[in-house]
Amino acid sequence: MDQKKKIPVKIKIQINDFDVSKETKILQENQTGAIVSFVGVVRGFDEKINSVIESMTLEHYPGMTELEIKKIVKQSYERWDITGATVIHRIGKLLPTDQIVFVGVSSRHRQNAFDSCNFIMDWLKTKAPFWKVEENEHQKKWVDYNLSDDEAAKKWSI
Amino acid sequence: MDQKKKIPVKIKIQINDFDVSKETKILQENQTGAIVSFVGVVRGFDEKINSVIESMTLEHYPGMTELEIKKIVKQSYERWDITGATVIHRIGKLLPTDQIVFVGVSSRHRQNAFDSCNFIMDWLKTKAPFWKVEENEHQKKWVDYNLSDDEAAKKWSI
Amino acid sequence: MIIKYFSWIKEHIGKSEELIELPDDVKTISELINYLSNLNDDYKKVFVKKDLIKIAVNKTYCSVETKISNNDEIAFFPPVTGG
Amino acid sequence: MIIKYFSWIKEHIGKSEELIELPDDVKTISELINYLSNLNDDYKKVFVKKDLIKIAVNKTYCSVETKISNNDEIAFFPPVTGG
Repeated sequence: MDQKKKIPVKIKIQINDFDVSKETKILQENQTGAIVSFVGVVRGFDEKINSVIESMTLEHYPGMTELEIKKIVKQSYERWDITGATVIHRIGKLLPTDQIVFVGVSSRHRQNAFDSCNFIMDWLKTKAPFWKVEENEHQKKWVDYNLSDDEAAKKWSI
Repeated sequence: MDQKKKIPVKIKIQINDFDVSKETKILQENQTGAIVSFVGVVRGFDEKINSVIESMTLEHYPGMTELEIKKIVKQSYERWDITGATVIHRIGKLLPTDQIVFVGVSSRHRQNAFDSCNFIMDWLKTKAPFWKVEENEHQKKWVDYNLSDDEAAKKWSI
Repeated sequence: MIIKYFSWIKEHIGKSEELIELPDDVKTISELINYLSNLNDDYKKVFVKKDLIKIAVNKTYCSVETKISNNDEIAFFPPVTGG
Repeated sequence: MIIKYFSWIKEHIGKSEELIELPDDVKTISELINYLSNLNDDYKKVFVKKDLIKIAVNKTYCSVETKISNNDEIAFFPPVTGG
């Protein structure tokens, strides 16, 4: 694997929504055959605390977030033969069914696209400095982290 | 696993293009947290036969195609806890960078969405009766099937 | 019986579909392949590549041993290449 | 030295950021945590939950043994919950 290879990487932290079609199209180019994308969505109910979610607010650590995501994407394209990667993460206040995060990876071969997208999501979940607070009329609750996210990241053994 | 569970399943074989944003949005509902989608795209060069692709034409076996895709999707939702699945496959003449296929799966948990989308693609590649012919000014060539696709499908051991 | 052909098989045989009256002694896919192969060289040239041909009866995958009747829809096609 | 706090840690301490002059005998994150915990109860209540706190020096993850200087930007935050 050529350690110096460069691929088009787009990383955005933004308040605004994103357009999945537009982002998928950007990842399509002449020699790409496969694009795998992940979209995370705000749920209307938190089963762990048995509570309705009316809104959610996301904060992050500006600067460190971008650095961490860059590291994760770099590991991904050093490990798999991919042709492009995009990570968009929203911050601020979001409502149920709103889109939170987009991770898209393009590759000549579909399994590389599946694996590297899955890898980026697992690591983003455990490394990128975002925090969610869930809100309803009765309370405001910072989301507890998931031990299962640590386990998910470990399956890539790096 | 409840063998009788029903989830929203959309299967379309069509000449027209599809809109990834629209399809992703349809898969979002109140209790869905994760949507994984795959988009397959026409490439401009076939490395196996070292030939430029100017266009590609897809034919299929009407009726059997839909039946086979239904079986694959059914296996997927009997195996993983998913909340919705969409498969759209285009037929007819397509050009490089055109979208060919969309497979989208929604779930409460991201790994289920990744695995079932990956599973559906692997099985669609080996079971759904579509055939591609690649065209350029010098020749028209039916695409040979990939032994590696059979191997990919086997990893799910069913 | 309706027989359908797809992809390069359709092109080699020169038609996408045909209606045949199944002879009484043809009771399996394997026997149908022999019967067709004896009709003319176009069929013969296709069916010698038996290992490259997939078969469906009434839109469901089947094997050469599958029993068939005159009401069935049979399809011969190469391994699929969609997606 | 700039210290940043996020999520519930920010709320418990009552600020998202502060500028402090690092005492000469505070040379590691661990010593900084002790120093802050002795300033007042808000810090103490946060830092007893040491196992639930992640640390970054200059926007890179680090451990409690990491050496620090007065020019560094330190951040304390809970395990991340984005995505």
